[in-house]
Amino acid sequence: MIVFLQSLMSGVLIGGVYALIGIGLTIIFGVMRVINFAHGDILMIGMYLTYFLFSVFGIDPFLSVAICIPVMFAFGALTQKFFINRMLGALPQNQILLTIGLGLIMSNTIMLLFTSDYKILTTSYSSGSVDLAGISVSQPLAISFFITAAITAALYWFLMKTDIGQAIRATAQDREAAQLMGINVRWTSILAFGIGSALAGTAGALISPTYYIFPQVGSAFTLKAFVITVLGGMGSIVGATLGGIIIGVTESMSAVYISSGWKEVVVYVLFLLVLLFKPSGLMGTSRM
Amino acid sequence: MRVTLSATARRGASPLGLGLFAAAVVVLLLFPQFVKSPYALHMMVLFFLSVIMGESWNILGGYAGQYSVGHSAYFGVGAYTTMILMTAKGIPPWFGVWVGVVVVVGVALIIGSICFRLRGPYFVLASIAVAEIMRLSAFNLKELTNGAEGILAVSVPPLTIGGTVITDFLSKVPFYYFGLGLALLTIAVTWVVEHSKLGYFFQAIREDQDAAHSLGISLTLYKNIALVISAILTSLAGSYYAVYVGFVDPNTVLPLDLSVQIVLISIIGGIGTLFGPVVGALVLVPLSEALRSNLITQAFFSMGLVSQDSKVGIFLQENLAHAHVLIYGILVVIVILFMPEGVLGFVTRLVQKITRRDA
Amino acid sequence: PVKIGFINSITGPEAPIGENLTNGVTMAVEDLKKKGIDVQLMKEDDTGKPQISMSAMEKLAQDGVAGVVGPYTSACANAVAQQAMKYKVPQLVPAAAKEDITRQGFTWVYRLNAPAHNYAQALMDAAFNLGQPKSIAFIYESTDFGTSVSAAGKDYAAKKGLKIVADEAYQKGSPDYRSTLAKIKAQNPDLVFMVSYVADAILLMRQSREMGLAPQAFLGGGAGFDTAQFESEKDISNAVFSVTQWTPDMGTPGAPEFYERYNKQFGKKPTYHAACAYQAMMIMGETAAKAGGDREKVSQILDTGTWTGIMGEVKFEDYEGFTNQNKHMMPVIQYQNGKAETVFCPGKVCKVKPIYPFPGWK
Amino acid sequence: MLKIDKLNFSYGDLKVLWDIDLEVHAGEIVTVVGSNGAGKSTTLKNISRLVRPTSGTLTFGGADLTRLESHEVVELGVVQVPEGRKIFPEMTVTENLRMGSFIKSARGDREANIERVFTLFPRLRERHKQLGGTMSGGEQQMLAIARGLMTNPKLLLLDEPSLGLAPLLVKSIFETITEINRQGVTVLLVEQNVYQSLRIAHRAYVLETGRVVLTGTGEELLGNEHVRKAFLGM
Amino acid sequence: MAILEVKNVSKFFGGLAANSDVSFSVEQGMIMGLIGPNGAGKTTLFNCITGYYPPSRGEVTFDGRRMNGLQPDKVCKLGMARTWQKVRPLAKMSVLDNVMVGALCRTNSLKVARDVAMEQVKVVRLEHKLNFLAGGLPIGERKKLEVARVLATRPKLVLLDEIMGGLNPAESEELIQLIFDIKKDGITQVVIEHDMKAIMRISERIVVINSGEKLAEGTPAEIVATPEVVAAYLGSEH
Ligand SMILES: Nc1ncnc2c1ncn2[C@@H]1O[C@H](COP(=O)(O)OP(=O)(O)OP(=O)(O)O)[C@@H](O)[C@H]1O
Ligand SMILES: Nc1ncnc2c1ncn2[C@@H]1O[C@H](COP(=O)(O)OP(=O)(O)OP(=O)(O)O)[C@@H](O)[C@H]1O
Ligand SMILES: [Mg+2]
Ligand SMILES: [Mg+2]
Repeated sequence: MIVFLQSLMSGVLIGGVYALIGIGLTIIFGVMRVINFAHGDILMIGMYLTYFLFSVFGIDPFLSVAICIPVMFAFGALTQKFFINRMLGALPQNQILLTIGLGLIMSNTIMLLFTSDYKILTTSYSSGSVDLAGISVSQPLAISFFITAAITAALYWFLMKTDIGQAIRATAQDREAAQLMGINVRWTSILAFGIGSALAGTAGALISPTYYIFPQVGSAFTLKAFVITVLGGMGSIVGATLGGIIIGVTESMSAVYISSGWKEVVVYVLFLLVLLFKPSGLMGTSRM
Repeated sequence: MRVTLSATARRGASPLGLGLFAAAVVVLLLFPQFVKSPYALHMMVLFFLSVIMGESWNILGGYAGQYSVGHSAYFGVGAYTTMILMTAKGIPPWFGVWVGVVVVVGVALIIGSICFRLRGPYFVLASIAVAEIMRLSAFNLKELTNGAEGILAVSVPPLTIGGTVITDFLSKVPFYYFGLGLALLTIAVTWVVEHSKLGYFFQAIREDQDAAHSLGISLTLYKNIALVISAILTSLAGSYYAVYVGFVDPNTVLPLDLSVQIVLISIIGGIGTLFGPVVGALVLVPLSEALRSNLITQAFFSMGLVSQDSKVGIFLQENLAHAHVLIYGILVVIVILFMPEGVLGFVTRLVQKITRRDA
Repeated sequence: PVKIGFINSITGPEAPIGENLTNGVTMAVEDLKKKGIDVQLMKEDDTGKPQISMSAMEKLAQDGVAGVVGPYTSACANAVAQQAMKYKVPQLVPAAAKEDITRQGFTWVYRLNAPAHNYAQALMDAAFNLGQPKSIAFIYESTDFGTSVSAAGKDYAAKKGLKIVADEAYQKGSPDYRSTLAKIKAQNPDLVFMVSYVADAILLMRQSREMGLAPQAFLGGGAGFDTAQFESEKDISNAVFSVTQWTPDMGTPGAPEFYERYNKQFGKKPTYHAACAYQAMMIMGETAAKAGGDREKVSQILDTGTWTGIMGEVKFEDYEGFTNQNKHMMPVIQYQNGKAETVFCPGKVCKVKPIYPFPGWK
Repeated sequence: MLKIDKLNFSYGDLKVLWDIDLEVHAGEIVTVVGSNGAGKSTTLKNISRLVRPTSGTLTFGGADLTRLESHEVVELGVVQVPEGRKIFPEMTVTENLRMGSFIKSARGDREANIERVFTLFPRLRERHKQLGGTMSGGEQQMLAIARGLMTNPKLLLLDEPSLGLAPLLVKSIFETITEINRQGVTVLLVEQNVYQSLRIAHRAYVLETGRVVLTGTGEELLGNEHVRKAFLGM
Repeated sequence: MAILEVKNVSKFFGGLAANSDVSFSVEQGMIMGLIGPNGAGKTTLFNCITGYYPPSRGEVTFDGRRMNGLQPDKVCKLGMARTWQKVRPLAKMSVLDNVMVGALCRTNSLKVARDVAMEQVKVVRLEHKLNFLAGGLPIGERKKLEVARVLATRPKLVLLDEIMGGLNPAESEELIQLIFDIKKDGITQVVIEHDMKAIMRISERIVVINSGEKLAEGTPAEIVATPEVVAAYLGSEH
């Protein structure tokens, strides 16, 4: 029983971080219809930024979220402005490839700057935990979980209730029509990619006290982000949140009840099953 | 940068193109007679491998418009089947390959039945997921695949017909001709597809599934045909790779990276065209080798631009070795941004422009 | 100058480890120069892919190198080994652990480091030396290294009558091992045997601490458990054992000096990969110089010679089915107060006494 | 108000507009008729800056349109209801309408405008929660026009607004156009319903294979022999 | 003999009945008009008949065969083809290739298909655009392309969904002639059109639907005389 509850708890907490990665991707996909293969690499840059701030200025990783959000927003916005905006309306396979190329550039530039060494960011609470009726709750993950929840709620409000949020959605659905409504689609795209990147970067910041950092770390998260967004329904924030937590729990449950080796297989099988029975993902119809 | 639709369409290769192709084939057939360097032959083998992979993906991705980013699955199945049969059962690869083909057809049909219910980006991601399942399973199914430790082939049994040894696979030349043969086979298959009903149906599916469906095209049937053709050819590439390298493990024959590589060849060259993937391979294989082996710096040295011991020389030597993937990435981005129709499309357009100006 | 090839994972997923080898080789080239041996190093990146490492080897063979050091990964080292045979180029493998590499009768292929099965044996012998463990749990990454080391461990455990209560292979790079550890904790094993690269090693121990997993001993199968980063994680490394190919205090000539110099030059402590690569390049450089760059002669010298250096005495022998394998004995270390102390040195008595059993988490 | 001077345009290598001259004065309804592929929609796309002309000048109330982005043109008050509706498929009817009043100058009147278009097209009120993409062809056309009206346009560009509408609605669409024109909105109308559109037009242009071949008042063109033969099939 | 029979077909989207209990039959060789206000459910009915939507209730028989559950490609093979209200050209294929795709439904030979396609392209008068990419055609020509493509599948019955939308009266006239030509070949047609003049001229019978239900059926003359139809659809002018 303890083992069950323990793995449920770990699954939910790590799922929170996954959700944040997924939401970032879902917004980028939602607006640009671009499958962003560089998403994990953006997350990686967020990690290095956090690491840099921590090791040079001693800024706590959770506080550095406040710096990470604007910096990564700017990074994403610039990437969008200089590269992806030139590609809008191009063939989908070209967009995929462009993001792959950008991802290569990001990870290899970081490698040149920071070498390919693993970086470990150790804080006083990196392996801190709270005992909750025999279940240990990781302190840093619990904090991340709450930050994630807050960001998600704010974003949901922004996209559903504000005009700009709606304009972002409109751009996603028909660029030309959006232009005809007086929406500056270049700007909304920049905004969307910026937000998506800020979220990925934030996820990187949140995960760095408990994880490790190296230039190629992104690819694993890119895949995970894909699974999460599709599972939840592309373009759906609620879906991505749900998707993240489901993946987190599935992973930890199958590690316990099947085996660590198969846990990711279970995740992918689950993913395919959901797609087969509900091709638009869990929250595919409820938009955003 | 919208693709303009104003151009009039042209079908089939021009006589000039066909002439060039025939000449290239003749040169390639004679190549090993003149070039003995194993390094050069090795590069040719990698080139053929890329052509085979690119052409086979092109049938599904380029013609039928199903952007699979999970082709490593078929590559891996071919590679593993051949290797397992060769090492565990002593079955020589030229039989194993066909078993691989049978297995891969089965696998492709299963994958098809799952993924083809999905469209667009969902299909892309499902194809990735399936390939990842295969890769992770290869880690876990230790009895069959030997898990992460992989399968090592100590030697390739010689190819004999009726007792006479045709080749013993000790040099690279037999591999060269096998590669060339397979590459020509994939090009031929693509040509046949392009010039048959299949080609029309595939393209119709690519352009608009619903419209195609209403014109009497069974989506399931024809998508699966495209997939099966593509998967078979990809598995041949996998078998070829496995026999050539003599080693397979999940991360070398089933990674996402490989799937991406396969897609890259077609797109860089020019998707949905007969020779696009050939051009893609022609660009990518030498380029990545030149970057990897730091040919640029070496060229600087030999031209006397920079001295080898100078600060700049040392800097270049040190850093370019680390930066080659970065440069590769930058080049990919440049190609995509400035040649959205691939190198082949770009060149064709350029040639058109020049000839028009002359006329 | 003599031309020597060096194939390594400079980019790609193995690059973090590859970098240590590059550093070791850089130092070796400097030291060779001091000895009056001018090495023209031909550095080739294999990006961790066998077919690319083959490209590198083709190029080196064509460029007329006297010998090749590398590649780092087992898959690449093995692909290259076949070519070394074909082209008769001496290949000295510095740090790849896959047993097969030197078990195929490849007379042109030499290996400096001890292969996979030695890791498990050295480590478990240490545990038996110190207590009477009854059960053991294995948790390892599913890589060639992880599986082969723990497979040897499982064989040895069976031989010694240890009960295997868990056998968990994981895909490296997962951020969360808590549930696996919770499962292991529920089994209450006496020994926990882990094989991971650096980052996962730290993660596993951090999360073990979180979960309160406390066996009689944590046994780390080299790699990640023998790194400066792990060492610096004082809170979680304490009393953890690890096996390694090399330590600065294992009593080999020049080891402490190497440690100091490397530390100064690269701003971090050397791993055994660095030491292995250094030693391999030293051997290859000296041999190639002596042989005047002639491959045949290089191979002859490697067959018969002995070298003594930071890796102890090196000799390439044929034994137990191995060909040209250095019978390297591996030391066992234990982290005590944030410092890696050698607690079992092959053939010697060590200064520092091991802590056993695991004193529990603070 | 709108002045197009020597506009030339090509899609890639295919030239489709040749020296188009066209003027719309404040308060007018101007109709452009022309056979299939004459370049009517392309002209409107040029005005809305969805495509860039090869040469020529376009000005609106003194502002040089060629210097502006699409959305800036809308902010000036030049709003297009495009051919093929282009509604937002995954937004509800109401959300689609809200997007119509995205620009600052229209936001204040949002609620009033929604009420107005709901009265104009009661079907939209009935279906205000339905997703745009699932509406029928004609319903989408209504939504597109309604959304255009939400913008408080000064100059409304309508590209075949009666396309796919049932006869009753076609009639009321033309009435609506006249009505909003009377309320002060200038209209540039592209129509295949030549008879109706010429009847309500103050002035009209005839486009053939990318060139203006005829211009005059609506009445004049209705009586023109060529127009009657080529477009009215009489 | 009725070639197409629609019996009590209903289609629900959530709570909305896009079609409810619609029945009618079409005789071999005739032209049947299908009219009704926007959103009445005409296109939905086409979708139900051709297999795009499974009808929620009711059944469709074509040529004596029950069509329920058949996929659109089967339906086409059996000889029933439809055009799309929102045209769907195969954008990056030439006009000729577009039509050839249709022709390949009945033959495996490219040569035969090309001949059939050429013939149909001429029928709709697109021969001057033969090698143009379909994606660049203006709306009217796209509609013609739809028709040519459908005819190339050698159907017994075609369902034409607003092929005259976006055409001026003179151009519509061409298509009207085309429809008469098609009739001459013995092909049955069901035509949705909002252009009343056209529909009155071409249809032998007309079915009117309104809010998903069949409102009336009869000859054009009967239909214009039905007060409900006038009220719901035509307006007093007609
Ligand atoms: N995206 C495009 N790419 C290439 N050519 C195009 C494109 N759009 C339109 N054309 C061409 O431009 C010409 C003018 O088209 P346009 O759509 O402006 O005509 P139109 O007068 O609006 O016709 P319709 O009455 O059918 O709407 C046509 O010959 C068409 O083939
Ligand atoms: N997928 C769907 N989900 C929900 N409602 C739908 C869907 N498809 C159609 N409808 C609704 O069903 C009704 C019938 O639509 P249909 O497209 O059949 O109309 P139509 O008669 O073809 O109209 P028009 O003449 O405007 O094309 C419409 O009110 C439409 O909004
Ligand atoms: Mg138009
Ligand atoms: Mg309709």
